[in-house]
Amino acid sequence: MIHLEFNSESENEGIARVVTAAYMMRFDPTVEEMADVKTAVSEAVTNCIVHAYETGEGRVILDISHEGRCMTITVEDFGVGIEDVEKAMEPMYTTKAEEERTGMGFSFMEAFMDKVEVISEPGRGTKVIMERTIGGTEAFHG
Amino acid sequence: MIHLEFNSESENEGIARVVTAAYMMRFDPTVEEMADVKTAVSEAVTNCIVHAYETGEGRVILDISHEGRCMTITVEDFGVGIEDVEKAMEPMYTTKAEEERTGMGFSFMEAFMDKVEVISEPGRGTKVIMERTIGGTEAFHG
Amino acid sequence: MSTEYQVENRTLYIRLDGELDHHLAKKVRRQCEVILKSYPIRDIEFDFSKSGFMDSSGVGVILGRYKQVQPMGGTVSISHMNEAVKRVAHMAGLNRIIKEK
Amino acid sequence: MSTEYQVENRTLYIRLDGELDHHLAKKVRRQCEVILKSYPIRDIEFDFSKSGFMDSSGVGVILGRYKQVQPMGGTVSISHMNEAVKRVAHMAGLNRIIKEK
Ligand SMILES: Nc1ncnc2c1ncn2[C@@H]1O[C@H](COP(=O)(O)OP(=O)(O)O)[C@@H](O)[C@H]1O
Ligand SMILES: Nc1ncnc2c1ncn2[C@@H]1O[C@H](COP(=O)(O)OP(=O)(O)O)[C@@H](O)[C@H]1O
Repeated sequence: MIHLEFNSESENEGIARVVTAAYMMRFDPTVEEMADVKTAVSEAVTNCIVHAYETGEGRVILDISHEGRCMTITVEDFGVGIEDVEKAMEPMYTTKAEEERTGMGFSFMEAFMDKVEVISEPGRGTKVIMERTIGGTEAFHG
Repeated sequence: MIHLEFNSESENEGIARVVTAAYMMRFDPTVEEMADVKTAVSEAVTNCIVHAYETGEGRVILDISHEGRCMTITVEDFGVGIEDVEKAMEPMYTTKAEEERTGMGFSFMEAFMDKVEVISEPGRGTKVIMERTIGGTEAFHG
Repeated sequence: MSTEYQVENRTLYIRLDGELDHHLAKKVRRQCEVILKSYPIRDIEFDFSKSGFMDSSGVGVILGRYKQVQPMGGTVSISHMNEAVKRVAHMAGLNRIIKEK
Repeated sequence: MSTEYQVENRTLYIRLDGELDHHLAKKVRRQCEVILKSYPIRDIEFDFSKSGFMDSSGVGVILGRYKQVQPMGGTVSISHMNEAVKRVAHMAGLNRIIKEK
């Protein structure tokens, strides 16, 4: 179980991915599994930086743990929150088209992870809980 | 400023180094600077895992921040602590020779960092605060 | 690590260095703005030889450039994608509007 | 990623895969114990081709193997060190007792 806290600066997106990748090494993941999980984490963390703290800076938390081969990854912020989570998760829905956001963030998280849960409260923040079971390269051998 | 917390398992030593390396990228460090700081962090974190929590597991904290080009790195545990810090920092001094410890950990930290401060209280834990100014590859050009 | 921008005739070549996330996307967008103001660029080519990662923010910056040059008959192409980048590009439907090299 | 152990005549070749820290050092020590019990090893060679990092725990495992084979006239050598590994090895004085290849 590891816990990473950082400021909502875009420089830290890479750090979040690198921590995720390093944590995953214990599962001997395939190249594809590694890319999937890194992408999902990147989407969730970027959302905290782009959407949660529009004015000024805030803290972002990344928690990674596992039970057997199932990883649980939680990304949390204490920013503006999401009014309508269901709508926010619709493909192509974005509130920041002018910043060249695509509205694909949540879709990618759902495509790349086994399970994605979003808990949000306007004015209090957002928590994204994702799960993924890593077969690893072992899956190819046995 | 980033804050990383993890269990005192040797698997996490690599994660601590990788986070450090990712954080340092913003300074465009030389290969040597990168190796220096990674080694110092590795020594401090390994000490928490090897010495602080002999019986069972505990938490280890890595904090990294910077002001300008000066990095401050703090490694903290809540384990057994050190009775005599001055003696512990002597070159080749180790309480675990039987585990093939060399007693070079603190010497390496001091060799690779500009400043190393150790605060410890028996039964409460140990905190190692290290500083290093990163010239970066810019130093070669200008 | 730094992304290279090269103008040749009316084509802008962007050789990405590092993972194309929101952090790098911001830089690329900013740099493109400057270049597109100064040169009569029609086509843009993103070269992923030195980049093995792209997320939806990366897709956003590529789509954004496409929207910029397409009205003037320009094209956007992507070269040297690894499997991971290709997968994200395809999931985002980039292949429908952008040439792969 | 896995370190390879190869016995040839009376030499044990250890091709490290990954950074030689306390985590990998524990594994190497354990594996060496098993091999030294089963084969009449005299010399040990650590190959750093696929390892670019060593800290004092790495020094410890190399010194430990030296102490094991030295009484029987054996030697320990290290090959393919990069600059960072070489620097740590020299700071620890390994070069005084160990051959560099
Ligand atoms: N952490 C967050 N805090 C506040 N709002 C968010 C957060 N994450 C997502 N949202 C909202 O959900 C919308 C959809 O998110 P997403 O699918 O990732 O697309 P995009 O980031 O491209 O807008 C965002 O435009 C934003 O309004
Ligand atoms: N975090 C810590 N908690 C408790 N004791 C420590 C800690 N760090 C260092 N020590 C003590 O200081 C001694 C010297 O440490 P060091 O120079 O790193 O050498 P080594 O780890 O090889 O023993 C250790 O043997 C141990 O007794």
